[in-house]
Amino acid sequence: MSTKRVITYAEAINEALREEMKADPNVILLGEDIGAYGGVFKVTKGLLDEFGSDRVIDTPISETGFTGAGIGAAMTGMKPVVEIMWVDFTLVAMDQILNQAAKMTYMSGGQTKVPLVIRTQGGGGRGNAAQHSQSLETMFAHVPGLKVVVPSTPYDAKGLLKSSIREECPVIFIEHKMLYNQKGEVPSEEYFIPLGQADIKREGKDVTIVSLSRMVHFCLDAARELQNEGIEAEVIDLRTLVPLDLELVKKSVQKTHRLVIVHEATRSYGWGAEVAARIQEEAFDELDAPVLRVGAEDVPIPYNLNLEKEMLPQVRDIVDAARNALYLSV
Amino acid sequence: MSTKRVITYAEAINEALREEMKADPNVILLGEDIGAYGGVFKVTKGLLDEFGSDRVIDTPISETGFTGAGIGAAMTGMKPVVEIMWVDFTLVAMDQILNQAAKMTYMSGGQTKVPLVIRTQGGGGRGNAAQHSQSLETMFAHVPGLKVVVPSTPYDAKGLLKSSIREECPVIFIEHKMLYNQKGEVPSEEYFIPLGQADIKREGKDVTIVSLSRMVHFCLDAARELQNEGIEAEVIDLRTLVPLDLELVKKSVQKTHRLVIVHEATRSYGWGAEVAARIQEEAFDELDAPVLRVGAEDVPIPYNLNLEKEMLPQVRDIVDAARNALYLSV
Amino acid sequence: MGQLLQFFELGEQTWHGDQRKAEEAWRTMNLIRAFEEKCIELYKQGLMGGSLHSYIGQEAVATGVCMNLNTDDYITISYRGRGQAIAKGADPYKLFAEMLGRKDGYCKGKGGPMHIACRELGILGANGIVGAGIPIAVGAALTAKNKKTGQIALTFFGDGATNQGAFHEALNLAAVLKLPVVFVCENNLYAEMTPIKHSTLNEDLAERGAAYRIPSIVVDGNDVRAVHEATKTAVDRARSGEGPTLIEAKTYRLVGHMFGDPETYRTKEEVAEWRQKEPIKRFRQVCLDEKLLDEDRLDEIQNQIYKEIDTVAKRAMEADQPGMEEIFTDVY
Amino acid sequence: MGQLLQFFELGEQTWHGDQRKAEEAWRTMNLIRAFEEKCIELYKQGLMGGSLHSYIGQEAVATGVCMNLNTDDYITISYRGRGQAIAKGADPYKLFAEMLGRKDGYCKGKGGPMHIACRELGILGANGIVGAGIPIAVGAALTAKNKKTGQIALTFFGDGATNQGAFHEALNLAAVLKLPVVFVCENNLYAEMTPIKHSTLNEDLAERGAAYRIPSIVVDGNDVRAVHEATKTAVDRARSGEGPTLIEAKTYRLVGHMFGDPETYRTKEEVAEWRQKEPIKRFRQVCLDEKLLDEDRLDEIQNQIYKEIDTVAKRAMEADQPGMEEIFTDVY
Ligand SMILES: Cc1ncc(C[n+]2csc(CCOP(=O)(O)OP(=O)(O)O)c2C)c(N)n1
Ligand SMILES: Cc1ncc(C[n+]2csc(CCOP(=O)(O)OP(=O)(O)O)c2C)c(N)n1
Ligand SMILES: [Mg+2]
Ligand SMILES: [Mg+2]
Repeated sequence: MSTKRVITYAEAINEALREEMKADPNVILLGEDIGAYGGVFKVTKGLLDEFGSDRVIDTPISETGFTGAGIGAAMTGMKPVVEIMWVDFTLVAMDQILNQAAKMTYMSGGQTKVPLVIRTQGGGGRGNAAQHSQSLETMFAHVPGLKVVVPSTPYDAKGLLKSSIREECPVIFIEHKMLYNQKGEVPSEEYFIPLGQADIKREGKDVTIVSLSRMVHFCLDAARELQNEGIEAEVIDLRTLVPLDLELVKKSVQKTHRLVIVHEATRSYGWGAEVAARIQEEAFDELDAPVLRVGAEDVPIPYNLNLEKEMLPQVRDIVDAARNALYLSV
Repeated sequence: MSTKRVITYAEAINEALREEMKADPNVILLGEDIGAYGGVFKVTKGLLDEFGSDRVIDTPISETGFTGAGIGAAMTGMKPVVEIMWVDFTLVAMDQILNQAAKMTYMSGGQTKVPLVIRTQGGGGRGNAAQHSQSLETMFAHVPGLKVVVPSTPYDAKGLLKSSIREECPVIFIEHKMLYNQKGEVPSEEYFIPLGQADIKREGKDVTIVSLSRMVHFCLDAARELQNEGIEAEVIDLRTLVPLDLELVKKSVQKTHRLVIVHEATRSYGWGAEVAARIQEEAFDELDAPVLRVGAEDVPIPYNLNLEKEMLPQVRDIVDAARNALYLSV
Repeated sequence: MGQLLQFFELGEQTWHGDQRKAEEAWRTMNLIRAFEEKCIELYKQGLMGGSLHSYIGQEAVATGVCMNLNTDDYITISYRGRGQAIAKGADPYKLFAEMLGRKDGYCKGKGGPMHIACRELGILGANGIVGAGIPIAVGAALTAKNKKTGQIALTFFGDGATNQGAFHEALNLAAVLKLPVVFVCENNLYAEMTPIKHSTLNEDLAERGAAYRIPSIVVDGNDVRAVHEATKTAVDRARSGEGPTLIEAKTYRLVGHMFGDPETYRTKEEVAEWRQKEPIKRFRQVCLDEKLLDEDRLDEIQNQIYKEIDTVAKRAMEADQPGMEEIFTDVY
Repeated sequence: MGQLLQFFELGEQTWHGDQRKAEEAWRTMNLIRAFEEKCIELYKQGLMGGSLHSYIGQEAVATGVCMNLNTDDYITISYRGRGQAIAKGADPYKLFAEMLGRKDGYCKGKGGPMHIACRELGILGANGIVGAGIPIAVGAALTAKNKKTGQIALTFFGDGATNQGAFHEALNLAAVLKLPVVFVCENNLYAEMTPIKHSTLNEDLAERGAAYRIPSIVVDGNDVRAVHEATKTAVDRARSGEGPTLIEAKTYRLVGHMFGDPETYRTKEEVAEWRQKEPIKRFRQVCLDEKLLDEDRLDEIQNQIYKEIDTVAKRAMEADQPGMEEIFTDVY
């Protein structure tokens, strides 16, 4: 990075939108309260004033309607960025996302491209309870035809969103509600981060920890604790689930021979299972210990903040898992 | 089984519905074309005549509406069995299934039970293309609060459906379109199969093959081919994904030391990953080879029958995987 | 379709001399207001998680509607649902405890502000998903019809919810099956920060009920008597097997969509104007004008409620947290 | 809402002396019929996968509607969508090839009967999910409005689709954004095996358009001229920036919902009655009565079409299967 400049994750996303809207008049925004109000998380602040109501469109509360409209607009020459306010609400629009957007190009034999980005946010941590705290990225990753981006820092969020908007296929871009105010360095020069490149957020040689979104920060905290015990953890941020950069994970495992996967999604049938399955499939002989997973407990998310905290992965759980992977008693 | 009686999978399901409706006046059916017409797959044949239109309710094409109504009815004393004609259409009702049915008991602190069964059918094999051939069981398994049943034979279908209707929680019961006409022995005596018990469909000592639904039959065919080569495969039918009977799989792996998982769902981020991850986590030292997975290619399902066949798992793929797991050249 | 749409007008004799009703309404509206004000205090103190969606200004709707309901009638509500829960008879202590995530809460602290439920009172549950409670209420009505219990189901939702597919599907289903359900749309003019007039062309949302051939009534939602009477027709229709009714209660929320909302989307003048028409102030005047309750009685009840709410909230603040084992209960 | 609902009546002068129009309509309707009949033949021979949903009986709708559209106007259609595709100008060879899953098909054999699409003709795609194509068309209209291209979007769907949430959300969105889109509801009286009158109380589904304050027109869907004229108004409105219109075309499918449907849900008499009113027979009479086309010309065109369809189908049957590598293309 050539310029030291510190902005928040929300600001970084806002910048990405602004830059892409400037660069391409076909980029339009659709969503609830994104116009004059600037979005409930302030991500679209100022964009209505700058680009007008033809390009920043406040919609009725009808996620199926406006996601579908986003798909239709994308098929005919626009590049819509649709905001679904919480990832939990994608469930009211799931047919449009999984049966329409994801399959349109294939079903048409490649005639139709759907350059659509669905921005949404997920995750727990503030007592929003069962219907406003989920981490649903695995569902989108399981259905072929979508790319799935889940950024952890302002830098990544900006660079990945700009790339997402330039993709020719539908992209699900899942932000994390607890990261919006998090700050980080973002250069003022334009840059892009291609989808499908994981990032080593910390180097280490003893154990590999793979994660994404908010959990990356928990993993980094865990790595610092582990360092105090003389354990050097390598922290890899997948950044995108589709495409999945398994190569980087494999390379790291070839060095550390131990792997811990951490996600905020429900543990069972979550994406961590896929990474574990792939690594043991493709690097079986490299593993000195089973691949371990840290995920949310298999229950809906409780409102009570203590309960919520306990059921979501915490730094302590990651440290314990890493120690387990090293066969150290916990 | 005390009585030799052979009926189809569709008939077995029909019997389960009839018996449970007789046993409990609170059992009602909701769905499209299930009444006079008897359902597009003939599963509800004769039930309208027997139980009347108060209990067999033809609905408008509105899966969100009638699934939601099923939930409300379940919460207030009925035991609705809702038919969503194709599993692909659950996507238009996903909020009701995953945000409402699955979470209601938890959110209410246990005050409300939702004894609802959602019957649906999935899978490919007859050229129904991308929006009518999916295997979406993993999505339901990933969200806590639902039980997920995916039967492979008339016997299992009947016994599992009867148990599902007697559960106090929402159950997703996914039939397979290619199995409806498949015949099997079903006793005339009443019986139940509890959820959460996998079933060894064939014993063997050399390699464990885990599957469910239609793929179980493919696995059995593969086992027969393997037998010709002197390989004895053990075929386990999970029958339910939630609860997951991992113990039986582990026990088998302790014997065979090799595991192949087979599903018709898209390979990536499918349920096979969970089973693989769990087994390597919990039985790492038992494994003499990586756990291998056979699943559909990571693409939408093409219409052309040759292409569809090639992209879905076939007996040959299972045989190859088993040989691979035994380090035999394919 | 014309006859299906009705604009409710208050008869001159409504509640004439009915002190019992007046006292009940006054009590409930004040209880809701006091509860909601206290919640804001608690929220400001950082004692709650999530977001807080206040019902202040809409008290006449919950009150007028629920005065028609029996304890065993079913309701579904939304994240903005404590008002209706109180009107349905919920215990403020258990409500506060739930707001604070405590063990004594209706949902043991696991549901929270957006998911209030109370089985014994027929409160099937509040919903965080806009519109999602509507089909659920239709299902409860199906049970009532099927079991011939004489119960009815009633669902509260906002103006914005009428734009959701779930609304459409639920209303049509109820119409076709002729179910004993009442749809109460609380039109407070805004869906979050978006004026409803920007997201539909309908002047009256009741038109949307009529579109399914459901009799639909527009009523002044800040007049508790009008709400009560209009809903009575609907509840009677439902109970006597004549099918669903939609009520559009025109009202206004006097505070932000949620705590912290800067309310940049509306003018101070607009809010001030609605403050003049706010339901508690208005009903006080009605009580005085119609000699239903005198100044002293009104104040006495009000003061007593505020005191009670204070006490109850304090008690809830001291209630236990749920045990960690609760994470794993109530999943299936 | 009254003025929003209109029952279209054919003017006496409609198409008077316009042989060109008559020939176009006759040609298109017959092409659709011949194509659909041939598909049934092919399906019976086991040459297709999946299910076959025939358009026989509804030809006047696709034909009359699409006569108003330009090549670059957008349409979305359903699994019952070959009729509309043909009316929009699709090449029967490429259609047959797609039905048969061949490489030369519009979608290289990967889409099949339920997913016909043709980019150059603005056919955005057929949909297997009831109602799902409606919001997609609204999005295409958004593009047209945004880019000020003068294009419009039009979507075909069935009576049953009006019960889906997607219908509701899409219509409201189009109304609010005043988009250049035309909603064509082909009311063939049945949704699969369920009579539409069992699943909604509306006598005219056009009421449902009016509910969003969208001008809505009921038209005789078996009269190609009426459909053409009624749609013209709608297309003109859209093109001139006046916003959406809904057309309810009352029609009837003369065959089962899909091939193999035993049609137990309707009487032979009902079908026979509608056979009398079927669009091709009716239009032949109109042509003769109004001296638009004579017997010879009508027969000549018809025979030529049937011959052409025969040839084209044969050619499609000989077309190559797509290569296995096609499994992995066009995913992203
Ligand atoms: C499906 C869905 N979309 C969006 C939201 C976010 N959201 C929460 S409240 C709200 C506004 C609802 O407005 P209205 O129905 O008028 O109810 P009010 O808040 O005014 O009581 C929105 C958009 C949601 N909870 N669910
Ligand atoms: C969401 C959804 N639910 C159910 C179906 C199954 N289905 C296919 S066609 C059909 C009937 C549709 O009726 P209508 O809209 O009147 O169209 P028509 O078939 O008469 O042209 C149904 C229920 C589906 N494809 N999608
Ligand atoms: Mg509102
Ligand atoms: Mg129809």
